[in-house]
Amino acid sequence: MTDNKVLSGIVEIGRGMATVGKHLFRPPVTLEYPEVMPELSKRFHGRLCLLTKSSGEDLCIGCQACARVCPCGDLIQIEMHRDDKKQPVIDRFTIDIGRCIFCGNCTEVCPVDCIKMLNDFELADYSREALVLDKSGLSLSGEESDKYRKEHGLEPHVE
Amino acid sequence: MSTTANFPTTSQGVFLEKDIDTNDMVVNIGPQHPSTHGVLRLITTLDGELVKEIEPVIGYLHRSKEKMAESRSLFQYQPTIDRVEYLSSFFDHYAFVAALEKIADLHVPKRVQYIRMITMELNRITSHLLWFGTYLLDLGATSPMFYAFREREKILSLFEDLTGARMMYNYYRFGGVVADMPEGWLDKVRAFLDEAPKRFDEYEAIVSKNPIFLDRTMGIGIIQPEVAIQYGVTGPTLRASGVNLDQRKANPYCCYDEVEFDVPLGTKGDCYDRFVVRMQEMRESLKIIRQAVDNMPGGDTADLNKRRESGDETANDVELQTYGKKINLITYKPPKGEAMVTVESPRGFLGCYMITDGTPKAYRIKWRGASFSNLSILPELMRGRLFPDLMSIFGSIDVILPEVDR
Amino acid sequence: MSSENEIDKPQEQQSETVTPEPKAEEQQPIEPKEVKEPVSAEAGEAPEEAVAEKPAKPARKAVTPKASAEEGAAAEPSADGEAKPKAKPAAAAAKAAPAKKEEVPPPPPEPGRYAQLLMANGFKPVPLGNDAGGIEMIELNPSELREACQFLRDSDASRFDLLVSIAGVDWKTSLQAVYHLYSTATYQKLAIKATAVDDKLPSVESVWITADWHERETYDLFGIIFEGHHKLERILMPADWIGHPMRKDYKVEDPRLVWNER
Amino acid sequence: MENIISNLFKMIGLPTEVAYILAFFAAAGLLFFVLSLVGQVAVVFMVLMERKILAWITQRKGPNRVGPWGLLQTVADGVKLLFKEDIMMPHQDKLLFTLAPVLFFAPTFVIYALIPFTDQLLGINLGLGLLFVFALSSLGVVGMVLAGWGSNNKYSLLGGMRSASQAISYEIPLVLSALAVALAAGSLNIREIVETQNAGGFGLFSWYAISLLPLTFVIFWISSIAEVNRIPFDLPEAESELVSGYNTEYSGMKFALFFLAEYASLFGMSALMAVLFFGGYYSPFGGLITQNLGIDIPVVHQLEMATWIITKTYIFIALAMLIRGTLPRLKPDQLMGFSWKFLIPLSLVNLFMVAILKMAWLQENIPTIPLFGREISVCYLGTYAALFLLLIATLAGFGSIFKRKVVPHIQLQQRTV
Repeated sequence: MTDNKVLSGIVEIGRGMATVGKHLFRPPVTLEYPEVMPELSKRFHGRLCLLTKSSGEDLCIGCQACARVCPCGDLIQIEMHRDDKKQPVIDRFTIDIGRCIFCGNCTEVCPVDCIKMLNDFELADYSREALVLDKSGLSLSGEESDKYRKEHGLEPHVE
Repeated sequence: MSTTANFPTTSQGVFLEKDIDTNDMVVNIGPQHPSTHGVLRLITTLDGELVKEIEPVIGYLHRSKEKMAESRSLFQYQPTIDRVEYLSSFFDHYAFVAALEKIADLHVPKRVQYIRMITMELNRITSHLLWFGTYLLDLGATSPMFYAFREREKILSLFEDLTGARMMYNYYRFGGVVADMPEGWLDKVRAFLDEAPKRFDEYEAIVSKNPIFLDRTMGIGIIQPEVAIQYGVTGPTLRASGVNLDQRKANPYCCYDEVEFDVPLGTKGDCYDRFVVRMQEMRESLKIIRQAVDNMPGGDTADLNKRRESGDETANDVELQTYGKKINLITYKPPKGEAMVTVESPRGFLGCYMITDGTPKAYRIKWRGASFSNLSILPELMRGRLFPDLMSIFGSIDVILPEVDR
Repeated sequence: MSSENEIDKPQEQQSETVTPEPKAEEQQPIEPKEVKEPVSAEAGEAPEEAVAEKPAKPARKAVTPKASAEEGAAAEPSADGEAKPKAKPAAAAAKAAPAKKEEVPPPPPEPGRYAQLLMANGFKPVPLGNDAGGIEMIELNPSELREACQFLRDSDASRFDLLVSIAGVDWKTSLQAVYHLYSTATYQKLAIKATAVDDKLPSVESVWITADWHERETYDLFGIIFEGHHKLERILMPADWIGHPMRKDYKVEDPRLVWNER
Repeated sequence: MENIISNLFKMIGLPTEVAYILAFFAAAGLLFFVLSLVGQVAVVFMVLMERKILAWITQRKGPNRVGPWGLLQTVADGVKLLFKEDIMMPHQDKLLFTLAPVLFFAPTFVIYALIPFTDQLLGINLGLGLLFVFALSSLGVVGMVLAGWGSNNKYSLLGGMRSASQAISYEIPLVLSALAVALAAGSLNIREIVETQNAGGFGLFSWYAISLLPLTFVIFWISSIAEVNRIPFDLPEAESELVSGYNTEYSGMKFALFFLAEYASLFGMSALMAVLFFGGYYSPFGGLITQNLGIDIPVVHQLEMATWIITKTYIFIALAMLIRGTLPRLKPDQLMGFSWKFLIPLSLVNLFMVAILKMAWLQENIPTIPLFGREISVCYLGTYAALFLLLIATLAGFGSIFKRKVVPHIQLQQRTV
């Protein structure tokens, strides 16, 4: 009787339905997203940001390294000049988040650990122009930068 | 339950003798269709419910990955290869990175190899889980997909902790990985290893002996081993036909020669064998991961860091190094050379053929997608089958379209 | 983009990050397209019958396999099929010449296992040493490609029953197809190279069915015409596409698709 | 009822004839209102219930945004469908394309009129009610075929043709098993069938699902799932093969009609199962609980009856939803084979056995033995036991016909290279 296809079929269908029915009593695993935010890891590849010095000044030295490793072409645009003390001054730093693929290449090559990724993933906006972030939109404040460095185990910035 | 006795069952395709002459109907399945798993177009000639001829038309997802390599430096190109086969992109990366490591003769630390092995096997499980869910969805069962995705999400969370991304990892580097495992990551992997077999049992309880499922898969889409090899079919699809070909055993790469595992083989080569082989492979992958986790050189990260901080010399033996930090990735110029690396991806031989000419760019990168060859056997299998068998057969050879079109 | 180039870059980076534009020319010592040097210049040193007979009429000049083989190194296995040797001594490639001269021409590689096997059975393979991964490479004359493949598939000593891939390579002077073979019986690998004559190669579809799609892809992207293929059509690109995109001289017409080099 | 109304009208002073005519229209209007309300509310609730159950068995939450616990989700969806553009392509057959949803929708809702929700709340009490129900339920297929043809779409055509062949195959076992019920009850009147089940006096044990061979019910159940095109028999709209089958081309309100009608027919079939096999509006303990308790208020009785039948119906609906979450879909050839090679012979055998059972019931002067507190005929028990053995043997016989090795031989090999 065990190899009877009809009977074993009935048993197996019953077993399958019991297994599925068991899940009726298990708690849901999904999150109600806008109210409950998912827990993201520290390494999460989210929106790009620029860390600053503790004093809030620009950390970026305008070396173009991030721009050059970006797989998306001219996504990162940096314009800089040097002041009279030969210190770099960033005139313009824009990132087109709408075209970013969040690969993390730029964060890896940054010699001063300036460009980093946040856990922010809610980037939708109403226009493409709004997704082009400039330096003020990208830069974190000094305290936020210190906090970020502390959380992610980076060396605290020293002048 | 009935059998398909009324209809030709050989894969060679024998047609019924018809009394009434009816017109054939040509149906364009796809490019957008629920069960083509991407954008594939199948020009199907139907006689009633009987498929007379089927012709795959590919290229709707062609993103010219090979052409992109000509304009980007190797490091710049690397994030984009995640998209070659996005369900198991660690394998893409491994093929790419290993080819370059061979050309440049870079030394890869053992700990890195073990991390790569764990991630690749986890990725194999995610890929097979997704296949399991969508295959059952193709056959009409809805809930197994959600169960499979539940476990897949757990692995993706592990990947997120490790790499920062859930699908497009960009984690391997020439001679290393981006960063060592975060603290406590291996414990999370162990927790998953303990839980996963129970879940796999549940999946099998739902489907693997269900009479409807058996009727739809057993004896359907039989691939003879010789035919499979002729068509270049590789991976679980080939092993289900009984060909003992697993590159992890045959040509061990990474550290696969240091772990013990079995290669599940099918006997008949029908859809059901392919199902069982994949389900078994997931369990074998768990076995590999467990061994790799237990024998991780240098131990867990926390220990490693602690030992390094305390000045322990042996901690340096582990030599976890990320070349990403050591060599200048921006202008890294590999020596001239060429290498072909094929890895055993969840779908078969995923190959990267790289020719470098001493510039930061590769002179030529050729991607060999396993699905590309696996898909080419579909017309052979579908000739003379029923229309709904298309979902059984097409699903069981586990084609993913981005890998076909690259 | 143009604004980017005007930015003055920081000093510390300037030294090692040369702009890729000039570098490309410097490092790819490949003979410019418009070189009109006939093949005969090369035929002297590497008389390969089938190739030398044909004057280079079509877009691509036929190039002898030997030429690349001789300079392709055994000690430096990677240098096999590089475009460099085609740098015709006198006429062109002036830039590339000085760099090349310093290199000692390495001895031709020893024939490997499968090259010997083929030689013993009356074929004329040109051994190219091993690639970086240790896979033996052989250059075969197109005229005997199909027979040699058939032999490699059927011979008990080789049994290369799985065609892994066909990779087209554009060496700017010639088109090459690289066949990667695999044996499901012995788990050995082999790479066969064949240089297209007049953009043409024989089809190996009769040897491996899977070559059907692979050859269509190579035809689609490189324009290598596989003679004897039952249906040589485009497979990845749209059917009405003009040109073969993977060729090095392919120009992208749409300005939106042009990659901005940094 | 009639007396009340006529008395009422006599009191007012109208002639009885006018009273009857007015009463007829009033009752018809009321009935229509109640039916459509019950139907719509039931369907709206069922859609939500289906989505919730499918969500719970997959460890999700289900719709929970519109209204409390997502109760208004279906209303929102319906409103969306109402306001959606009704797309019609020039190559479609306009008449058939428009007619199809109506033809599919109307009969399924008319079935509601034949379901006795209580012994009073019954739209039409037809003598041939059961026959009429099956006539209506098979009419819906015409709508599907027309939709498949009128859409001028190849997927739709395949879906429509599949639905036709499926309906032909599965109506036979459906009707044959219902015929067994009619044979046992000795009537085609649906209310009478319910009353007959209750008249047995054994409560649960006199329900036809148990007192008649349970096989009858199983055949009816399987066939009814096929009749309402639900997984595993949802071939006409198999979304992985035929995109959406016969309703691929439909949008807006026309699609909503198909959508509603599918759920309405599921409700109708489930209610029919409760009526034919599970004692309809009576409790599982024989009669009504309130009646047994001595509460003699008609309204309470009516409410209890409605509660019982609705509960039973929704249990079957929930089961159908659980099946939908579990089982894969059959192939057309398996579907046909299952019906023609398995179900139809089985239902014929079943009909024959029920006939024997009926004869055993009709025997008189047979010794009885006490069981469950009742006196049960030995003949009845003996026949029942014999038939059960016969059933097992039949199943085993069918099993050997379709026997195939289930356990695959997958060998695990350790490679030695």
